[in-house]
Amino acid sequence: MTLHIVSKSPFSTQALSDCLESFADGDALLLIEDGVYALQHKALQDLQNTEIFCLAADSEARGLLPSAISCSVEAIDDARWVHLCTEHNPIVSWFR
Amino acid sequence: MTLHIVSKSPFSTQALSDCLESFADGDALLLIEDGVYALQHKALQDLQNTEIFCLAADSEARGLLPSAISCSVEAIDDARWVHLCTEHNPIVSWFR
Amino acid sequence: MKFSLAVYAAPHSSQSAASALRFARALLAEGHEIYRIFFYCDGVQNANSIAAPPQDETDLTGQWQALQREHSLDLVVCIAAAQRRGVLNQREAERLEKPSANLAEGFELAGLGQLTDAVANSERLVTFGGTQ
Amino acid sequence: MKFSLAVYAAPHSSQSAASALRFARALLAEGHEIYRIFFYCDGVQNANSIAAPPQDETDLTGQWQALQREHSLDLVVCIAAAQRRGVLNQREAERLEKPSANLAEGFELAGLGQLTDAVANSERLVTFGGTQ
Amino acid sequence: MKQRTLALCRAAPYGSALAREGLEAVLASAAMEQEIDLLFLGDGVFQLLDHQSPMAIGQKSLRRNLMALPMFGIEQLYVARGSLAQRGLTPEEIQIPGAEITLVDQPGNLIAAYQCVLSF
Amino acid sequence: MKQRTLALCRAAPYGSALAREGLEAVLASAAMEQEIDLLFLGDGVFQLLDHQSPMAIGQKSLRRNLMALPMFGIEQLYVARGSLAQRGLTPEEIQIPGAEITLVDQPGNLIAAYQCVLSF
Repeated sequence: MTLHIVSKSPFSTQALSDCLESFADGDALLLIEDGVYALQHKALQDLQNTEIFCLAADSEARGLLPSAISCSVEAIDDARWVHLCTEHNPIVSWFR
Repeated sequence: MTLHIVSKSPFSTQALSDCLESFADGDALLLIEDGVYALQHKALQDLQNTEIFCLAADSEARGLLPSAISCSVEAIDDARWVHLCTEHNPIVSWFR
Repeated sequence: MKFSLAVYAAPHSSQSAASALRFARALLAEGHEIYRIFFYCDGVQNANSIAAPPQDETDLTGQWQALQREHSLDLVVCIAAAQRRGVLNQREAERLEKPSANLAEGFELAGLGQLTDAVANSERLVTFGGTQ
Repeated sequence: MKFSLAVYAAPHSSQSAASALRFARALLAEGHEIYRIFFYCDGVQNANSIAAPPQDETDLTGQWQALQREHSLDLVVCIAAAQRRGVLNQREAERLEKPSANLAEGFELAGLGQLTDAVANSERLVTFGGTQ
Repeated sequence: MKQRTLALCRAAPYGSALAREGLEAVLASAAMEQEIDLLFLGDGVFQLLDHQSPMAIGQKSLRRNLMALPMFGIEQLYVARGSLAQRGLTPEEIQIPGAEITLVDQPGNLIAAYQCVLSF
Repeated sequence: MKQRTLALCRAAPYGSALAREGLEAVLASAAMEQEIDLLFLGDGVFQLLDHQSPMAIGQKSLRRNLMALPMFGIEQLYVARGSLAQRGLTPEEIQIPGAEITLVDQPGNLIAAYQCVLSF
C-alpha cells in the first residue's frame, strides 16, 4: 500500500487535492510541514476508512491545538513516521 | 487603479483565486510566467468588464495558441508591460 | 518614471529572476529610470558569482552585471538573507570566518533599510516573487 | 531496512531540508540504514559552506556534516544542479575558472546516475521537495 | 494623496521562510519610521494563530516578530474576513497583544488606497 | 514482484526548473537501463503541449527532452485523464513523436504497482 506524504497547505496549493485523486484503497496519508493545515480543511472529512496521520511536531509548531485535530487524524512522533515508511511502499511525496 | 500581476498556474495554486477576491472595480489583471495557464481556466470567463492581459512571450513559450487565448485577453509585449505599470498604481504581485 | 524592483527568486529555479531582468531591460529601453533593484529571499542567489550554468543556458548573474555596467544600476543584495543562503563579500567572509567570498562584482550587500528607501524614493515598485 | 533520501529544498527557504535531516536522524535512531542522501534541485544549497545563518537559527549544513561524520553517510550532490546554482568543489571551480570553491566537507559532487543507483539499491526512497 | 505602504502577508509560517522575511522587512521599514500597514490574506492568517511552538522543528516562533509590531507603532492589523472563514477560524483565535485586528470585507478597496504594496 | 520506478511529473514547464530537472533525472535513469515509467498528472500535462517556443523567455524547449524519451526506450507515457479534462485539453493536443500516450483513470492504482516513485 502507498504512503502519501503531503507537505503543502490545501488552502494554497493543489497538493492534497492531486494526492486524493491518486488514492487507492488501503493507502495511508501523512501530513507534514504546511500539509498539517489540512486539519482545518473539509477535504479530510470526505475521507472514509483511510488512515490519516500528521506529524505532532508540525501541528504543534503551527498552533493547531489537539482539540482541532479531528479524531480521525492521529498525531505521531518521528519514530512512528519511520515505522510508517517501513510498512508502506511506494512512498509518494506531494510537495507542490 | 491597481495592476495585479499573477505568475502562478491557477490549476496548482490559489494565486489567481486570492487575487480575484482582492479585485476592485477598474483594476487590471496581467498574467505572466505560469500565470498564463489561466487562459485555460474558467475563472477568467467570470470576469466581466475587466482589462486582462498576458505576456505574449510567456503564452508562446508554453504553446498556448492564439486561438486558445480568449478574445477578452490581450497578449502584449514587454514595452506594453512597462506602459501598464506606469498607468496603474499600486502594482501587486501574486507569486504564490 | 522612477521604478524599483524587488527580486525574491533564485536564477535556474524559477522563471521569475529572468522575468525581472527582461522587465528591467524593457524599462530602460522605454526611457524610464531604475532607482534600485533589491534582491531579497532566494533572490540573493542572483549575485552568486560561483554559479556556472551550461553554455546553452542563460547566465543571469552575468547579464545583471552587464546591465549594471551599462546603466550604472544600483543592485543591492539584502545582507541578512545573503548570509543565511551563502552569498558573502570579502569583508563578510572574513568577519564570519568563511574560507571564501562569492558576491559577484556589480552587486552590493546592504541592509533591509535599502528596500524601505527604494519604496520611499520610487514612483513604482514591482515585485518578482520566487517559488515559495 | 535500507533507505535513501532525495532532498530538493534549500535550507532557510523552506522547511523541507530540516524535515529531511529530522527524518534521517529518526531513521538512524530506529536502527535503519541510510544508503545515500541525494541532493538535487535547490537541495544542492545544503552543501554550500559559505552559508552563515544567525546563531539563533539552525545551521543545517553543519548538522548534515556532523551526522555524516558520525554515521559515515554518503551525501551526494548532483553536479549539474550544483553548477547551475553556484556550489562547486575545488576541482570544478578550477575547471570552470571560478575564483573559489564552496562545497562543504563531507559532501561529494556526482552525476544523476547516483540517484538511479540509490533507487536500485534501497528498499525505500523518500523525497523531500522544495518550494517549487 | 496616497503615501503609505501595504505589506500583503499571504504565507503560512514555518513551511517557507517568506512569512518571517516579510515581517523582517516590515519591522525594518517601521524602524525607519516609514508608515506601513499589514494585510493578512490567504494562508497568511495562520501567522496570527496563538500557541505556536516550533521548537521541535528547529525554528524560532514567529509570534515574537508579530508582537514586536506594536512596539514599532504598528497597532492596527488588517485581516481578510473571507480568508479566516475559509479556514474555519474565528476572529477570537487570532489575537496579537497590543494590536487591534480590523477585519476587511473588500481587500481590493483597501489595497487601492496605497501607493506601494509589498507582497510576502 | 514490483521492481520498476515511476516518475510522477506534476510541474508545468518553464515557470519552475522542476519539470526540466525531473526529465533529466528520468533520462539519466533510462541511460543506465533502469526501467522507469512516467505519469503526467496535474500541471505536468502542460509539458506535453505542442508548439512550445520559449526562445523569447531565454529557455530551451522542454520538448527536446521529451522527444529523447523514446530513444532511451521509454515508448509509453501515462497521462491522468482527469488532469487533462480539468485543463480543457483533449488527448489530441498532447502528442510526443515515437511515444504512445496511455490515459489513466485511476492514478492511485497505477502508482501502487511500483516499488519506487520519484516526484517532480
